[in-house]
Amino acid sequence: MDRVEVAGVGMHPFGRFPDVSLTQMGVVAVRAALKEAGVERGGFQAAFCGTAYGGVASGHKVLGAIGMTGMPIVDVEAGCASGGAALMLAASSIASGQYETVLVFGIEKMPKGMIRSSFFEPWQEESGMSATPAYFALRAQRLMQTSGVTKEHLARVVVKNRSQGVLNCDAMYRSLVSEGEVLSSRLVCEPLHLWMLCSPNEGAAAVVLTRAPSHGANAGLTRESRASSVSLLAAVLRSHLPGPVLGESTPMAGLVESHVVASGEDGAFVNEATLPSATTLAARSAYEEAGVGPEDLDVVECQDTDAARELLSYEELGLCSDGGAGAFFATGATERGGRLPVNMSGGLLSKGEPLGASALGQVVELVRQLRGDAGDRQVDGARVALSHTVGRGANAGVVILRG
Amino acid sequence: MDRVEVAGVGMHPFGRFPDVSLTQMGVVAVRAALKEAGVERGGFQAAFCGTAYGGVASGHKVLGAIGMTGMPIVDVEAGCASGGAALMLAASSIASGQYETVLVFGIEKMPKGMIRSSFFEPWQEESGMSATPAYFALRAQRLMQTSGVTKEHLARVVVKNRSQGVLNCDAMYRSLVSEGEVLSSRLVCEPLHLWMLCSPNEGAAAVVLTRAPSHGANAGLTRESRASSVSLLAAVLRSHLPGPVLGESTPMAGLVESHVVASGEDGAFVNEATLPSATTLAARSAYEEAGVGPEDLDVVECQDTDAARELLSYEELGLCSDGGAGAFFATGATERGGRLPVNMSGGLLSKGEPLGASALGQVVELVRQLRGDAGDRQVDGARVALSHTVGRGANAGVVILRG
Amino acid sequence: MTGVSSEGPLVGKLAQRAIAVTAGLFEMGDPPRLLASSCNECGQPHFPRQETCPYCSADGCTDIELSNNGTLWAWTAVTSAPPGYKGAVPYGFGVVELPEGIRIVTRLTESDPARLSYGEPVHLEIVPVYQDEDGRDVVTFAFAADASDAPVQGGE
Amino acid sequence: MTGVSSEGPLVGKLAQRAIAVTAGLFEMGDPPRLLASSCNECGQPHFPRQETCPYCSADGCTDIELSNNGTLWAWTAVTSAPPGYKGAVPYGFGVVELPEGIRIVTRLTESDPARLSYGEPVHLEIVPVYQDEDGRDVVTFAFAADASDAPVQGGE
Ligand SMILES: [Zn+2]
Ligand SMILES: [Zn+2]
Repeated sequence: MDRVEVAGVGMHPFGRFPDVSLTQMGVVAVRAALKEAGVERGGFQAAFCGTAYGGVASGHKVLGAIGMTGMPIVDVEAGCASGGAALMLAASSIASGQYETVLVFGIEKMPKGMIRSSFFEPWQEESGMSATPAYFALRAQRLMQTSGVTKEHLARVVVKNRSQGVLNCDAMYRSLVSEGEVLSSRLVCEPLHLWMLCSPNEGAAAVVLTRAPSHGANAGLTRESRASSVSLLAAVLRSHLPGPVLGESTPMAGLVESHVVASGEDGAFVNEATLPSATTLAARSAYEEAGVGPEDLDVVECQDTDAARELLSYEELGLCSDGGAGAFFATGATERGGRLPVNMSGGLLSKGEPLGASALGQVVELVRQLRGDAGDRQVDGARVALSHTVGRGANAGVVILRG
Repeated sequence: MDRVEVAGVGMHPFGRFPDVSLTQMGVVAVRAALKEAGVERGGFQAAFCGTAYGGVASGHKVLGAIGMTGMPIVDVEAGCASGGAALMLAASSIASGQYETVLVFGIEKMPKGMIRSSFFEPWQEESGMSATPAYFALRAQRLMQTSGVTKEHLARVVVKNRSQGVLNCDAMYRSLVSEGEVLSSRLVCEPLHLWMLCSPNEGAAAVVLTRAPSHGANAGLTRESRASSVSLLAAVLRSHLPGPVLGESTPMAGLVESHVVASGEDGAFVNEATLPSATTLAARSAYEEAGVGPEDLDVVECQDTDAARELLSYEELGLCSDGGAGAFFATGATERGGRLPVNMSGGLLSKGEPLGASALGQVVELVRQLRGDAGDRQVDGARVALSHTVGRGANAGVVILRG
Repeated sequence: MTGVSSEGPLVGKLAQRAIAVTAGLFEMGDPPRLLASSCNECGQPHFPRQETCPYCSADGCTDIELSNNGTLWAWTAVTSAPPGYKGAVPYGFGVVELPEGIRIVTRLTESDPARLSYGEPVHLEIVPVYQDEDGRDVVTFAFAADASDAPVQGGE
Repeated sequence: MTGVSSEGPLVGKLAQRAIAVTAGLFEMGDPPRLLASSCNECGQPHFPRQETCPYCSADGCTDIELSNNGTLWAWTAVTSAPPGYKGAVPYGFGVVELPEGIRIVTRLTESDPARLSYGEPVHLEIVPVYQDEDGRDVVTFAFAADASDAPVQGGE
């Protein structure tokens, strides 16, 4: 497999832009990434566009507006991991030798408020079972029961991420919040208050991937010759295994661990108590592909759809032990200046979540961190970075980058 | 590159099924294809689901219902070519050695009547510029001006395809129509009458692709050992080039051939008069990849969104000369028993068009033809087959199969 | 089934004019029943019913009726109406564990999370969600705490 | 601009209470104008305006106004209202070729295809499509045949 390199990244800020069309946002991000990569028209052989609600031919509209069509253009949907799915497809098409350079972008223009997910059946909506935050809340409550997480921890995740959002001009929320303010924001679904939930919003992000110039076994070591080079070591997408009742797959029922067993990835039966989540499946595979482990990571962007989701991701990604999320967070390890800073972009809690763009927005942040270009948000000496998105499906995308 | 084989195909009939959910239709097609392929849970490493309007996590719902999740599941949108895009991604992931066996399926549940395409801006809708059949009509009118096509030819395309639909239990319309009946059906947009337009509808189709058992240079010749083996020689997706005003990319304006030049696929300028359509780009690439030409084809399924679109496809796919569609059709070459039968499944004019499923529906038909399993529709001795879909974007997918 | 939730039990009060939010999910009898199946191959129960096992992919499942009594495993309350929902807020929402070894995502009749606790015994009820155009109660399934016989109007 | 279409020209009749279907597409003056740009790099005209050239991808375009007179290149009529359309049917629809070397997808004021012919001279008009809630005419651009001064009510 050939080595894949990030040649350029670009963003349209995440936020609300009533006068900017979805296509226009995409154009801004795509042109920025292409410019940074030094790639012109005809310089990429395929394009993947992540979007959940963009509609038919979303990617074509963006590339059509700038006269850059002709190659395969595929719109990719994998819920909140759409951008991760697009990146996975792009990366493997380069690694396998099919293409030299591929454009990946994500775009979204979500309405304000609770997402009316096309995932639910009408009767589920009528029964009040389509309240997405309620599922988040149940997961948060379970995490509080099993992992020593408190409501104060949840509030402090928000404080941590929002304090970084202040430093990110691509973020939607750029003001500091206190623990008390978070806890006194409107209760949405116990234990989640409004500010513990990210806002669906609008934005775009783009990444140009290219085959690394040299193909030798030590190609990964030629970095010295290209100061700003960032390698994509792994881009993995996984779905959930049947069994659990909570998690982003949102079934109506699930099995009890003690009762029986569920099905493993290879079709074999394993005990549900040890059944890995979609995130864990993706992370394990990504670590293996990249040849690194959680202990090698310097900076992480993970899915903070809600504050508890960030803490759960710590466990699922192996950043801490199972059941250890609360204690791990309490050490301050994931704070700015901690051992493994998480969501230094401000996270989705600061940036908001334009579904199709959010995963690539993480990658943009991490590439800037690995290049030392993250300005006030810079994590000193960051060398290895991980991006994680997970969403409805379930879909989980994990990307590992090395500067 | 490894050789890719079709291990199994399955369908849910195309039609209108108010009591069957999108997910249920997908389950029927997927299970049929897996059964035919002898592939069980854990037996495929990735799944691609083509759908245009299915909504978030459409593919996951299908695989979740039958407990077959865990692998990457990607929903793919490329308008009417969504299934072609999904097949392209699946085929290249096998050819490149990434996966051994991949499930591809397409599902759709379209409402009756004119599609409210998310492609158009509100002002275009308000201005009356979102009437999809009107664009088809303009293209038909141009074809009548340039390619010797008459309204009678258009009617006879419908007669040809509907006469095959009678023989296909997966088709929606299964009654014979006469030329006179077609011409006296309601005028939608001159020159297109109602029966010359396919109906958006519902359905699902699935294909299991797998790496061919032997990897030698002559692997394609080991067919004797597997009587029902069908090889996928090429699955290509392309988008449009900037320039023309008509075509599935649906711009608001385009350039005049005589005036200037437009941009080629590689970024170079070429004269618009010779500017290939998305279909032509895909076909050329597919022929090259497959090592066959139009003269080698025995049976074709092509996009007959409207009757003129089928005739235009003849030219774009190189089945006849540019400008020769009318004369070629008049020879009867594409009729049952002709030199190159087209749309022996009944085409979309008989089956209807469930966007995400239509391309794979074509592949299902062609695989049956190549296996000699097409029953009353069988084209004797069919060895090489081509499937073609094209739609909004523009996206064009061309698949070449060998029995 | 003697529990009386704060939303009120359905039986004898609404049954005549009640319609289920969808068919095939539950029976409105006395006692009401959730309609589930059990896989002939792996033996796992699943809800709602379907022909193929969502855990092992086998065809062939036997219809079963789930126990009406279980324990509370997770809970919250929804405080503002989600899209497409026509009933009142707040309402309880959670996961109930049944002796068959299955956990069910469900409405809860108790909408104050502070009044519920982990492992608490709960039972099935059919509850009205909203009235349709013809004035009929559209009903769905919910679980109620066994102990909440005489609920206090807590917090309101 | 002396042509009078069957839908009637806008100028002097509706302009006071007319609003454009969207901004930036055309000017409602006398004569009206389509707002286009020309690429500073490749010289190609494009419509509607945008900052990046849709043909060669270059940044930097100059605003131009397209000629109001062209020839008919393709035409049809829409006989039933497409989704989101609030105006009357049938209405003409087609492609007009302008001397700048550009072809425009456009409404046509003539809704009987039989009364039009290839290469026929046409000119730009601004036409009402529907009335908004405040009773104002919502207008868009259309092309009318130069020769159709006194249209017969053909075929109706
Ligand atoms: Zn089973
Ligand atoms: Zn230009």
